[in-house]
Amino acid sequence: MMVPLSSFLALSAILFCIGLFGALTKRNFVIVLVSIELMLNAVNINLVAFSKYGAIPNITGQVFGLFSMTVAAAEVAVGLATLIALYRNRNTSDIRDMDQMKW
Amino acid sequence: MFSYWNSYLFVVLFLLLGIFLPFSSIVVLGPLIRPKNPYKAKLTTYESGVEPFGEAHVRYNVRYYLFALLFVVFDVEIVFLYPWAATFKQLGAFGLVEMLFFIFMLIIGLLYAWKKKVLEWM
Amino acid sequence: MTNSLLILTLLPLLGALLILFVPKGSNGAVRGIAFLATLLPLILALILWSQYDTTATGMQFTSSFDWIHIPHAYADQSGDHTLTVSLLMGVDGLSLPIVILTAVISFLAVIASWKIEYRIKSYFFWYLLLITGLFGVFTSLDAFAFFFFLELTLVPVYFLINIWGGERRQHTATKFVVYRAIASIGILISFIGLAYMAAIGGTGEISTNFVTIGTVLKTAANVPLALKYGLFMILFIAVLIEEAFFPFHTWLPDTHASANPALSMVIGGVLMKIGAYVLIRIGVGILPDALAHYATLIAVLGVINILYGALVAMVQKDWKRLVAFSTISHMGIVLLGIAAHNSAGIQGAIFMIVSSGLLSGLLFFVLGAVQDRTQTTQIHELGGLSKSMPILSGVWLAASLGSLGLPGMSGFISEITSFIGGFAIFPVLSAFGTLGLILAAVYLLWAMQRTTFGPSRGIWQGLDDVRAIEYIPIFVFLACIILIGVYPAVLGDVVNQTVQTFVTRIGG
Amino acid sequence: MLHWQDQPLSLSTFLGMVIGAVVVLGFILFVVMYLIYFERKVIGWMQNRIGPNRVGPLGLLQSLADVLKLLLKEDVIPAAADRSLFMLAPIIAFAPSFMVLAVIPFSATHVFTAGLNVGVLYYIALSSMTIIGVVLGGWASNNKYSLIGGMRSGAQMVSYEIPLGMSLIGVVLMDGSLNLNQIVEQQHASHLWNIIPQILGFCVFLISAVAELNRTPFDLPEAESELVAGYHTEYTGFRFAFFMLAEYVYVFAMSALGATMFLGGWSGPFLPGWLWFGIKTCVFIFFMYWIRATMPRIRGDQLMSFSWKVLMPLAILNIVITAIVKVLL
Amino acid sequence: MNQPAAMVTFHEIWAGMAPEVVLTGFAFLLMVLDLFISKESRKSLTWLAILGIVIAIGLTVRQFGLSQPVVVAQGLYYVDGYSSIFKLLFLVTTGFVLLMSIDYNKRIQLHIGEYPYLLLFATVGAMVMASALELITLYVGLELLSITSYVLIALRRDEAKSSEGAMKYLVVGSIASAFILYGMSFIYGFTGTTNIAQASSQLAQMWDQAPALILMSLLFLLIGFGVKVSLVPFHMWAPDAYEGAPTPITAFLAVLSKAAAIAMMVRVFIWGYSHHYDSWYLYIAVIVAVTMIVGNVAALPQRNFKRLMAYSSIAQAGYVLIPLAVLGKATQQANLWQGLSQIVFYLSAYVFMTVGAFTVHAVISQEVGTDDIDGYAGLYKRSPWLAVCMGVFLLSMAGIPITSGFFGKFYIFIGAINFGFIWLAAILFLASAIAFYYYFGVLRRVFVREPAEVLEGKKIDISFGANSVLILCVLGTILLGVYPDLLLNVLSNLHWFG
Repeated sequence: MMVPLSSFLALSAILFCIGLFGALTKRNFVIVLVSIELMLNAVNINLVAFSKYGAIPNITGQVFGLFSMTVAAAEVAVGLATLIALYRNRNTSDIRDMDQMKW
Repeated sequence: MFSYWNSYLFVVLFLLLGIFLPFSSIVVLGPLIRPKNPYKAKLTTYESGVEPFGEAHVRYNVRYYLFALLFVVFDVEIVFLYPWAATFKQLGAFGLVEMLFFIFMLIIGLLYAWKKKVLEWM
Repeated sequence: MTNSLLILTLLPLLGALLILFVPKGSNGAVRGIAFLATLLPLILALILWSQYDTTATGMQFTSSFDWIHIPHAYADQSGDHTLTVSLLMGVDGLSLPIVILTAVISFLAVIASWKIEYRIKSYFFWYLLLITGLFGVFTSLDAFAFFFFLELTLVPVYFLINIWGGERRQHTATKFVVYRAIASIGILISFIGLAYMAAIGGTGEISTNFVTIGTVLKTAANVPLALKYGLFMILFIAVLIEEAFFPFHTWLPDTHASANPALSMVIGGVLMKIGAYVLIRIGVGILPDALAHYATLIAVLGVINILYGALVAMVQKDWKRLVAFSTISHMGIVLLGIAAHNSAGIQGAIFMIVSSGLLSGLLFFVLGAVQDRTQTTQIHELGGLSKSMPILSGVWLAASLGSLGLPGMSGFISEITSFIGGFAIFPVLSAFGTLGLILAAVYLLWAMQRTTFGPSRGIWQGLDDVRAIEYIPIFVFLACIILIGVYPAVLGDVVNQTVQTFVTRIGG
Repeated sequence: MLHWQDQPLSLSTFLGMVIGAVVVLGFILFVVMYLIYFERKVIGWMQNRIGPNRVGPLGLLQSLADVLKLLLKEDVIPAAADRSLFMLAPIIAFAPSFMVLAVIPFSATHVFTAGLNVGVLYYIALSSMTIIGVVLGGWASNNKYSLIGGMRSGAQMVSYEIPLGMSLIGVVLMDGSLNLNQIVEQQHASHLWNIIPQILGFCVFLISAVAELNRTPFDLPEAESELVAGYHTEYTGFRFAFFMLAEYVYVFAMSALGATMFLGGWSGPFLPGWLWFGIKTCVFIFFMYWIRATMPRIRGDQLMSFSWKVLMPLAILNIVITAIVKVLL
Repeated sequence: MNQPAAMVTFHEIWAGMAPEVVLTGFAFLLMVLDLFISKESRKSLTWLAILGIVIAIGLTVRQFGLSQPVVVAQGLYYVDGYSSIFKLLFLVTTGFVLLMSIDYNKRIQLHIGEYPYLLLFATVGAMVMASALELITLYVGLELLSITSYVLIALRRDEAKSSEGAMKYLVVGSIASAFILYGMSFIYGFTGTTNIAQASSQLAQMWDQAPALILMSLLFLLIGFGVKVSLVPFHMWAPDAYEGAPTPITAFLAVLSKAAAIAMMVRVFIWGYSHHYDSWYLYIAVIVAVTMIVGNVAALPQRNFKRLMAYSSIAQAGYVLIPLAVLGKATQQANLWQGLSQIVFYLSAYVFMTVGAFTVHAVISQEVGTDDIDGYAGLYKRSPWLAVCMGVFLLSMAGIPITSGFFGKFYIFIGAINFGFIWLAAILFLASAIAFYYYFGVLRRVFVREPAEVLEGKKIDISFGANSVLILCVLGTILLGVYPDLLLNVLSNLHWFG
């Protein structure tokens, strides 16, 4: 019952790419945040997979994953708070409307 | 060692069953035995007997967001407390002091939300 | 006398700082400070001249301060070297005449700007800063210090043009800065290259000291020639820009057209001579083999400049632009002299630098005086000025004659020496070059004829002639020009020994 | 075959697992039916009524009849609803509620239990996922009542999740493990149920659990009188049934968790483990019925601030005290 | 399999992390105080924060002379000369930002309670970034800085631009974090450790077996760091974030978060990957070259001072990272010290000139009510002192002698030449030449133009805080320019990596 490391890495890479794609192309801000979250979780898969099947398996990867989860949560919290502030000023969460500043 | 894999396999079975049951009964079994007669009036949104008006996705109170934010922050802190609690015996007094610092910061966070009147529900 | 060059350089800076503390409104004090801050260096420079040992070779009046220690500047197998940049100053037969020229012109330009009222404090602040930079450039023997002072001249000129200039001043100021900035990139690159060449050719120590680099490269055989050629080419292009040589000359006429007369004196008289100075100091003094390699190219460019400057000057409508192009033509002669890299050529080049500085200084002074009275320097608007201001017109004529190389004036001796040097190496090219002298006579005399003589225009009646204070510059300029013209040894003695050193360096 | 826990994986062990899982599923469906029946009965008795008594003897088949009725009802999806999310929401709500049962140690033999090392974390994590189903259901209905009901449920569940999770940390500290089996075994070995040293944590747990389940007195999200029915206003037929099912599975699961964490799970004298476990779970369940029958609904602002301002500090206090005592002892 | 948890003692923590501990303590103190004191007395919180900074500076200086690096928790945290000098830069910057905001906050209603302690937290994050060897610690430090920055940018809640800038930075910054994490996860996976110092040798071995994988991890890190340092083509957030933020925070972003990201980037790349320097330095060199050119060219059409400075600071980041690229051809240990000296020297110059320029801007933009560079018209007439300050700072950025910017560029320049990177050196100067154009554009407004009629004769009052920042910055800019030995001596005696 062994799943090879490479499949975890592939899964993580796919998730990362999906997340990146979403973060760069989606218009709704909340979806962008979700996409970013997806990228970070892809990394977590990587970390946990390495922690079990890496060159030198040890627990550090899982600890790392825990930290990255926490930090991601904080990031999303700030993101949502900013979104609320923005929504109050602008009445939109569409990223295309954020064009007050252009050069 | 076997127990480790078996346990997770068991969990996966639960997941499959958990999805299978509603899926089979709603999507597969349901249409065979229940009537289906939709018409326009039936499909209108329920609004206590009057015609629905306005946008249903109303702007709800911003407090919901605030509580969601608070939840995210504090729930994640709990994630750190669990491993600490599980290995508390090995960590000893140093672990205690470290975690007291952590909890102290948690309390400051709570105090902050309290003082800034985030915890009041209007 | 040890620190006199440093004092000379820092005196204007001191003046500039003092001006900052003068209370608003006391214009007299500001003028006084500026006067003293340029007069004292002039006196000091003259003392140095009298003390200069014309028989000795090498640098004189040297002084040195360790300034910056750059750790690990150069580390390889031979070790970890700290680069020490020092404020090394000294003069030889090449730089002393130019330092004196700078002192003279800067002093006279203060007098020329006596009547400036608008934001006088700032004006003299920037002006004195500029003079410090110029003194620093000609006295520094350290590449870093040289570059430091070179860059220091950039900002003051920008503001002097931009605030006190004439038409299209913003455009001109920006153009000036951009051209000079690009030129300084080239100079910096070549300097750093020189510093590392010193390391390659010598003991592994890098050095920014011109003298050390020169000594090392003289004997070093292991410096690749291609490197020398490449560096020289970069330096040469930078010099072309710096000195407003064709095809990089366009900033100069614009600058003169926009700048106020006093600034024009400094730019035309001193600032644009930096390029020629660098070319002699580095090209002839340190990289003679590269210079020899490119001599033909340089000579061709020199002749092109002589002819181009003269031809374009012929079609100018504005006296200022005319003088600017005539200066370009003069500097072409300098280039030809340098390209010849023989005793006469280099001596002629140095003479030409000084002479052209004095002549264009005087011309711009006169133009300033005229503009002050008539509000224009357009040739076709002027006319018959000799009626209303005979003395000024006379001086003007004298300056023009000097400029076209009338015997007895400094222009003649300079040109003739340069061309003697040129004919020895590039007879055909030099022959073409002499055409420029004829053209110079044509455009200068023609322009003079149209402005000073001919029918007098009514509006120019009643303009006053030379004012009391204007006699000082006129007298000084003419005295210098004629002194060099009739007794060239006064300059030649100083220059001679250094030129001999250069020539032996080339030969050896 | 049924003891698949420590066997190498083979077809027979796998079959054992499948059987175990299906048994749990059948069991829980049966339990839920009678949870509903007893709720009505118990509250009926408490309020001096009879409760359901028509279908079958003593009305025992009443719930079955209700289920059949729901199965035969037409499945209406409002035209304005977000179709796919509307259909997905009940599944999202139900699946985790069933999944949490995987780690509950029903008896000492662990036939039906996955011995996850992170059991407590697993439970907490999975149970939060139901919130998503609830909020989604409210949102997808495109109905004002549903939306507000869904949001309220979300806010409430989210708020009480924190003290709930924190109250369990005390137990984890006591037993030094996140594995529910080991937690029970520890209690069994030390002959001390966690409810005694962890009485503060237990109180917090109990209150949060009731609130987490959206039950009276914390049933604001479904307040019929204010919000029609909350997030499931627009749901009919079996989709509605699965929301209900999820709710009652949670009632059972939460009670089972409480029994495991605080009351020693299957451990107890004389009687077999599964019976002890059943009794303890029933005590919890009965407590909830009891509260429902006696307590009035509290106000919205009280609801929220109670969680953050009272339960949360108490839970933190409990952790600190437990940790300090653990070190000192 | 499970190594025992690294035990740390409190003594060790205090010995290594005293400044961070003190700052964190002050931050929490401020946080609690802010909740309980009245609105009027909140101004004193800023002073308290400055006190904290001063104490932390003292503690950092105490660590300075150590020839042996202090290692906390078996390499988790590493206090050496390199980190100390960067920490000093961060602390000085934060001190300046706090000083200049005292008055700024009075006029523009920021939530000044949060303001000082968020700044302190961000500074702690930056300090951690300079010192951490452990990828997890590094990441936490990075995010501490980033997340507080997002909040600080969005602090003007009623200003749509403010939230918008924060939002953009947040999205791009979070993506960058994900990239950094992804790269880090590979380092961990290949080596089984999250300590860069320990990972390095294993990475070196791995490189020979699977160069593509290691290079990939490096490139992921490069992209992530590129965003944080705002290198082209990852710079798009910077102008918006700079414009949206309150001016002191713009200064903070432009200086501190950039310097911190550079500190982290240089340490990670040199410690983790220097064994195969020659296979990746070109990536850095190209990015740096593009950054210098694009940054300066994009600055040309800007009319908004903050955007102009944003692009200019993008270009400056390019200059600063030249040593990192050219070290690829280094042969000696001393070359490395030189490269680091160059980076630190330029950053020090950058601190003074950029913070100074933003201080002037903070004063002017409040006076004029706009960020447009036309607000500077005739500044010389209105306030010669401010005009001279601005002149010094801008000239320094343009790299004119007697200012620190000149020597900083020169120093980097000789480094590039030293290793034969003539093309990079040429681009450096070409880019500076382009930059002249827009710096002089502002200078022309300051010195040449006439002030707008409404403003003519109106006195500009400069608060005590802003004035002291200006004096210090002008002094710093000129002293480092005229006598760079002041700093060079310190740098040459520094035990960089212990």
